[in-house]
Amino acid sequence: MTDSTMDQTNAPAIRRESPHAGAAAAARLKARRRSERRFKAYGLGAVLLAITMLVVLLSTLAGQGLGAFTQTQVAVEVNLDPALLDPEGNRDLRVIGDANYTGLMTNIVRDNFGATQRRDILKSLGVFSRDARFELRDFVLENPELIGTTQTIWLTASGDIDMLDKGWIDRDLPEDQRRVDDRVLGWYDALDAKDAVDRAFNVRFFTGADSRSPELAGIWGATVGSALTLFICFILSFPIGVTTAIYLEEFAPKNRWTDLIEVNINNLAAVPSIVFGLLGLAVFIGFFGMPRSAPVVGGFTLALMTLPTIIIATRAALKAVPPSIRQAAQGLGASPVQVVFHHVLPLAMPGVLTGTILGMAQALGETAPLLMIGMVAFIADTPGGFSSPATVLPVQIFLWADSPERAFVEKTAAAILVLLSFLILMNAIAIVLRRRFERRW
Amino acid sequence: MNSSSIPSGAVPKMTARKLNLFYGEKQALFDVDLDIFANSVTALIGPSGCGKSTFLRCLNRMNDTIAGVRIDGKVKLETTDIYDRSVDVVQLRARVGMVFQKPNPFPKTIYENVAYGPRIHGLADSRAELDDIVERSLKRAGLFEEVKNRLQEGGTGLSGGQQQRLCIARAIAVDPEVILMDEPCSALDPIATARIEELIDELRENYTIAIVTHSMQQAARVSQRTAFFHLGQLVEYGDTEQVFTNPRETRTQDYITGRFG
Amino acid sequence: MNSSSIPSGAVPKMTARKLNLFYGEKQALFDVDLDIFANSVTALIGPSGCGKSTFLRCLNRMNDTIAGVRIDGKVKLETTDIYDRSVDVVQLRARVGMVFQKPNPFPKTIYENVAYGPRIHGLADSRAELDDIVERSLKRAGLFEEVKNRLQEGGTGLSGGQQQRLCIARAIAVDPEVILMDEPCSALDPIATARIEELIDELRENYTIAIVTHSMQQAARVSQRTAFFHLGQLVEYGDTEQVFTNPRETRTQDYITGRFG
Amino acid sequence: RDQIRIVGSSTVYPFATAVAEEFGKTSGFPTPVIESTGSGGGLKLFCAGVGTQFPDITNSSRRIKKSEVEECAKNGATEVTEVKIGFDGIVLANNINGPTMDISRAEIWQALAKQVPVDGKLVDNPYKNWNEIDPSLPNEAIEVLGPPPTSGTRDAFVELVMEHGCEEFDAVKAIEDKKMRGAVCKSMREDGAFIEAGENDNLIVQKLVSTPTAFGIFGYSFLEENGDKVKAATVEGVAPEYDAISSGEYPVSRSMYFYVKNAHVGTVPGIKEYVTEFTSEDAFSPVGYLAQRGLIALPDAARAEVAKTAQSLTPMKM
Amino acid sequence: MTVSSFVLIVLILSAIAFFLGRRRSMSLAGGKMSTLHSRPGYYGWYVALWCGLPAILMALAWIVLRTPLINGAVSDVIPPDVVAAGSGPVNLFMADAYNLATGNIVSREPTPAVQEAASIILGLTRTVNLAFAGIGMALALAGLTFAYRRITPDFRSRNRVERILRILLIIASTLSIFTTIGIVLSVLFESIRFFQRIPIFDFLFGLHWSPQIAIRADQVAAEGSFGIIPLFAGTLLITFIALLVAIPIGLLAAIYMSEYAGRRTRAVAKPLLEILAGIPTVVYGFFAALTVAPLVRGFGESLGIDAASESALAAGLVMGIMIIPFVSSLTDDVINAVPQTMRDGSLGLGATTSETIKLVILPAALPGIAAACLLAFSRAIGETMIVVMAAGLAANLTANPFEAVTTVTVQIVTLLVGDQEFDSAKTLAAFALGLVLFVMTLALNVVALHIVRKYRQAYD
Ligand SMILES: Nc1ncnc2c1ncn2[C@@H]1O[C@H](COP(=O)(O)OP(=O)(O)OP(=O)(O)O)[C@@H](O)[C@H]1O
Ligand SMILES: Nc1ncnc2c1ncn2[C@@H]1O[C@H](COP(=O)(O)OP(=O)(O)OP(=O)(O)O)[C@@H](O)[C@H]1O
Ligand SMILES: [Mg+2]
Ligand SMILES: [Mg+2]
Ligand SMILES: O=P([O-])([O-])[O-]
Repeated sequence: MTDSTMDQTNAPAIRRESPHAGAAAAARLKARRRSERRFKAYGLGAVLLAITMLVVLLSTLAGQGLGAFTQTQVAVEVNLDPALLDPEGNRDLRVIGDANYTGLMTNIVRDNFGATQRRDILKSLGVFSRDARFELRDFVLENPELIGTTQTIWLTASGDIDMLDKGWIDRDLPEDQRRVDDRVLGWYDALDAKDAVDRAFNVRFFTGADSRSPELAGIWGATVGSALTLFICFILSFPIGVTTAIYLEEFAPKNRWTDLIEVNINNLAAVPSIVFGLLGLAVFIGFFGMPRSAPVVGGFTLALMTLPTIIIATRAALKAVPPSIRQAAQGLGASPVQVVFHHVLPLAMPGVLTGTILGMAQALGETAPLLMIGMVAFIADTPGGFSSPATVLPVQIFLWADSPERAFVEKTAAAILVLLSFLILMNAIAIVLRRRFERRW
Repeated sequence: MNSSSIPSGAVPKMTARKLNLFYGEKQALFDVDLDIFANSVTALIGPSGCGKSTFLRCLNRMNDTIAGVRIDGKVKLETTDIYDRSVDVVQLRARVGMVFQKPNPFPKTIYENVAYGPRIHGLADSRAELDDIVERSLKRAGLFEEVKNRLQEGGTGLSGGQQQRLCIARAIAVDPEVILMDEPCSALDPIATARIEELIDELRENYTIAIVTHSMQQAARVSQRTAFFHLGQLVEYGDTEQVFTNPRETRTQDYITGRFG
Repeated sequence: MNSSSIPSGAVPKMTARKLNLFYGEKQALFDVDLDIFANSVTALIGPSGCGKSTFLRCLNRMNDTIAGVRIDGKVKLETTDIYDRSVDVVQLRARVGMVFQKPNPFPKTIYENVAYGPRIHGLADSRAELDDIVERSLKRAGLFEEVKNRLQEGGTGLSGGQQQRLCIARAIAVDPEVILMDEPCSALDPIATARIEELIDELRENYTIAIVTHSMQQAARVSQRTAFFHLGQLVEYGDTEQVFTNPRETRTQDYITGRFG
Repeated sequence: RDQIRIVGSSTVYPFATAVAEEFGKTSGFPTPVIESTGSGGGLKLFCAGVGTQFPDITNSSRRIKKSEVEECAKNGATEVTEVKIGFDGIVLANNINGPTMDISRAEIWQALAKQVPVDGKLVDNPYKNWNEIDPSLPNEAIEVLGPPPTSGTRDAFVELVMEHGCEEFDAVKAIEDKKMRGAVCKSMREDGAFIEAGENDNLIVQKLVSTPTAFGIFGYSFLEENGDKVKAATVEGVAPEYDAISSGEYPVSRSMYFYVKNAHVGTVPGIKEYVTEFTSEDAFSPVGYLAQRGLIALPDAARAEVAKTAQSLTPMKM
Repeated sequence: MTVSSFVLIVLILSAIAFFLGRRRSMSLAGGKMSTLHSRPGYYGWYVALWCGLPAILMALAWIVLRTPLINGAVSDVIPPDVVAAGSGPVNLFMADAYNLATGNIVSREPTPAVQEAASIILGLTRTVNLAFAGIGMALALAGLTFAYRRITPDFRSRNRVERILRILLIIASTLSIFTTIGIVLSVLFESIRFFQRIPIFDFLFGLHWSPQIAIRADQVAAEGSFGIIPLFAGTLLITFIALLVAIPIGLLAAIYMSEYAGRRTRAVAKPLLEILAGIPTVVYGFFAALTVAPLVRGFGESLGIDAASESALAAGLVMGIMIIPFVSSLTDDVINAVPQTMRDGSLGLGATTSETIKLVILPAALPGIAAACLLAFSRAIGETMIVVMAAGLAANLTANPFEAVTTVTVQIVTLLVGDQEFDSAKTLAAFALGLVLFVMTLALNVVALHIVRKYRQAYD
């Protein structure tokens, strides 16, 4: 293409100019190399950008949510008054259990904070969690021999104190703009001064179920609910999705009918998830009489929603398997079913698993359809089975995010972190499997 | 085609009658009538693109798998019309095995490649028996020595010729009655070619073989009957001797005498 | 190898020195020293699996694309070490073209398959020029007549031999300085083979050619120099005449005289 | 089924759940399951029939409608007890650093209505800044984040503020056609000055933090909880404070209710006890735990009355 | 016996049947498996399927028929005055009878008729259950014996099993059809009711969406306030922005991961990106509303554009991030499945990696990529929370991404979960919106299918 003759010096035999050697070629090559670098940089940029987004989101969440893994506690002196706890003095655990611990709490705030007026008592009780009385009860039931003595006991602090201790409440604000007024602040400071305020790992958060009190609220109930729901969702959507895809891609005659099914499935993916909720309500609860708020129904409904994702991904993966591999197997007398299950499906497995990962991730994060079938609910007990009332992690997050109490902000973020850990755990198997199935040919 | 050239007494294992094949609009085979005789080797020769592979693939219905293919006419395996609706293509392909023109090993280990057929057809009752079949097949295809230490490595990591022999081993491991080979030696060196030709000769005693080849010498060496295709038509078919020494058609003559492969 | 056999006056276009190649643990080439001379055809022969393709792929760094390949030694194109970090493999591969052992047409039309190279290298300034390059390349590969009416159909719908010629056309359309051909005629009938051999002969005037072949006759017919590989080693390398008539090594002798392909 | 099932309003949800939790912890009955479905959705489920597959109680941030009572009766739920639990104040608030505002309902209507009278004629709302309505109002662009038309809060806001506010204008009163007048009173402007935000009040608070010039409409409990971030405008001179709302002095507040299906009492264990807990002084009085959650208690006399009818499960009449 | 314990027993029986069938075929073969037509496992499956399937079908019939059967029997004892009063009271009567029978809540003092009905129900339930269980068990055993006795060495059990399997596959794939029918049915009737009130023409071509006026029955439902054009415009705008983010980033990320990055990088990056799909949308909503929207507003103002604090751009951008993995992961898989020979062919001609990708690999992987993009598109259409929180609920008819818009899905959700009466035009509108959205996406999918078909390039 050009007339440069510079590298001809030691190659006299070459009579013809190569189009790849001249200056123009070099310029073109330079441009191509530049575009190559640019393209690669775009690719890297895309990956980094997406990961940056993830990191930003995660670090914001971590910044907000890690605090929820600890909980403020307050140490108070308790006079385990026998008159209140065990009036008859025979250490009958039933009597002790039924004693007036609210009264004991009142004694505590009187002794520790000097609160005597009814309003003051109420205010100062607000330093503690509403469950403090049960903590007292449990303490006494465990150590009945201590009745009559004065003990220092660590009690869970209320959400407000927790927020104050973690620095989420600005103490420099004027009193009327603060959640915690000067009196409570004074009590807190006094306690703090004698090292009676401490933060401990928040076991309740990981073992408890929902509560209206942020300091008591836990994520375990919703986690179990999610696990049960997704289990049902998976055992339905995975086999049905994969077999549907296999049928359509490998066996079905290619005609209008299968075109219709194909378009249909693609279209189902675009149906707003709440509509699946309507369907679930009508079919599973209305027609089949399954219970409301139950993981079975949630699982069934989410399975319908997840199916299109799995089917579409599986079909794409099946399509990508080269025909030569199918022919090789057919030529050996493998039946179509054997061709698919022995050769094509294993090669398509990465795509199948990707579809499953995406579909399950979507199912794990979904709230809207669950509203229709009663899973957006306050459920204070950890679900015991597939048909006991349950809620799921995203619903819990949704509900907490909508709560007025400030302390729920960090619980919400922490719950999201738990959900993401759940997601990673759930996907881990699929991801490992996918790597093992990946091969080039 | 001249049907009088069928040796008396010989039984046709497979017969094609008035076979027409279309890839969409394009016709690739025109009224092909051809008998493949049992216990003999039939060579299909002809210029590139004349329809040899297409014809071969008709014999075990591998063309079914290509979209847009339409077939007219009859093909029989012994007495059954293989395009009949009642025929089980799976069984047909187990009886009529195929080695493809482009080697296509499975992305599995070498061992699994060969063991696959016997496994699905239940030809081995034990692992030892299966090992035995694999080893024997690889040996017959002349590949065993080269790969005996790497049976558990991938079949796609073999050289071109090795892949080709692997595919031959894979096909014979199934023990089919008819073996269709589409240029089985194209990627092989003379020694490996000799090994495969020996194999073909050996197989002929019990099996029926059809082979596509571009080498006239090979056709002459291994086949008893030769079919010459041109532009989708079967131009001449007869005893190999006769076709090579005394072709009836000038087109055959021209093709063969232009030889130097 | 005997480097004294290099013809005086001829300039090596490509040189390999102490080339070792490993597929993971497995060594496939052992200390190969070989010069490929400009304006001549070098034939690489040897039994299947001996490393011919591997060596050929080293010459334009196509082995880079295989995971787990490790290369030791030097390969030079004229004076530049092609494994040097500063070398642009893209330019290298444009200058050193390749036809693969297994035909691998793109899933595009026949036209697009051939036009692909010229397009990316900007060899045509206009559509007409591109048409011209495509037509000329197809003609030189002896495929044009067969496909001239279906240039806009898919390249994967061709017969095996047609695909092989398509890949040859695709490679020469780029106008490389060195052309590496891995068994370019394996799927071709004698006539098409003759056409390709003619092409090789014709190309030799301006280009440098290395060809892998299993046909001794072909090697003898088209090449000026022949290299015999065995088990990853270059056993003998010299003028084709000499190698075929008077081989230095007994292994070469044995391989060549076992010939009948 | 051994636990109570409750559905209904998202506004009542925080209070009902607090009661449910206390009830579950102290009574020995299982903790009720409470769904947040919205008042309308809750009533729909509640009135669908009698039997374990239907809820026992529904919460509502408005009174049950006649049509809903009829639907209930049609499906067998003839006896329903109504329990009024307190008030919910609706506040108009902005960033704590933003301007302080005292505004009347008429002015709010002028700021937010789709059409307002100017010189006696109804025209598309021309006001861009608050102080164009009244010079005493801040010189800031009107930007109000409010609930969507599908929510109960919006319903209440329209009824308590908009409908009330518009009546002060002669041009509106002059409209003969009741429907037309209703439309004029209730239509919110759509030119971007009024922004329909979602039902998440926390989000509105957050948005006020990031946009100091904007105002937001939300429930009292969120104001109380976020006193360090937002402050409320006084409406007709009254600040939305506990006592003012409780006494009815603060004009923008609504009542909250729950409804009990009497047919279920005695079969589903604990309904009566739950109602008793809810209407105990410990819970819904001004010093009860619900007040701490932001509930504005009924006046003492009303509470006693409610507790009595509720605990005796006297069916409502309508 | 309950249905579930019945199913369990049948499953156990089938497992036994499997072993029986397999054993019989093996003993018939006498140690020489090649004399069998099919592998022994197929004989096992054959017997197991014959044993299990009829019984399972029976269980299905049981579930479906049980109630109608019992209801039919009870209908005789419903007092005529109840029947005369219409379907409501009849339902109530039946509900009471059932509740009484199961010891449940009853809406009133049970009348003798209800008591009688309850006793019928009690008795019948037992008989019906027994009958079904008995017949089912008999079927299972009969199937087992039948299949077992059919086994001969040349019995084509593989073909039989595969045929059954194929039928099962077909059934699985028709499930999507049933889901579709279910969805259409669940929105159709309410939609029809809606269209009886609001003319369909106004709905489809109205330029104004403002259901606020029609808040209650006693209020005016001003016509023209149910025009869906702004909703669809908003949907398209936001979806377009989201895809504008997700498709380039997703595609490029997939390309980078499969063609440039090392195996290790890829193994980390891909699952990381997939986390993006699992973050609950509330989180994205907060992120969009509190972080991105102010940025967008600031950016708009710096451009001199009057940007709203809620904008299509903020919602679209964040939604785009959410759906990146739908594009990236699926595309990565299909690109990875393109045979290496394709790459070699291109690289061997001196193409750069990027040229190879753009000219050879992407076209070859097109069907998969299209599927991935369609999935992303679908996901964007269906998303609610981000839009509610960041783009608002105001139905503006605008193409300006700095303005607030709303989407069809958002309106469906807010209308459905809002505080509505049962059959207000607003609630019904949600169903009509669902229906129209369904039809529209269907049309889009048909178009997409044809485009993909046209450009598909099959490799081999
Ligand atoms: N990707 C690979 N991974 C591992 N081993 C390989 C790979 N490719 C080739 N080999 C091995 O390297 C050796 C040389 O292979 P090569 O393809 O170079 O042989 P060849 O001389 O071209 O043979 P043929 O004539 O059969 O094509 C063979 O033993 C082969 O099995
Ligand atoms: N899938 C296909 N679609 C369309 N045309 C095809 C297809 N396969 C083959 N053909 C055409 O049919 C004709 C016969 O092809 P076939 O593969 O049978 O040739 P062949 O005789 O095997 O040639 P070769 O020796 O080159 O392999 C050729 O013209 C070819 O281009
Ligand atoms: Mg062929
Ligand atoms: Mg090779
Ligand atoms: O949920 P609400 O009905 O109270 O808005």
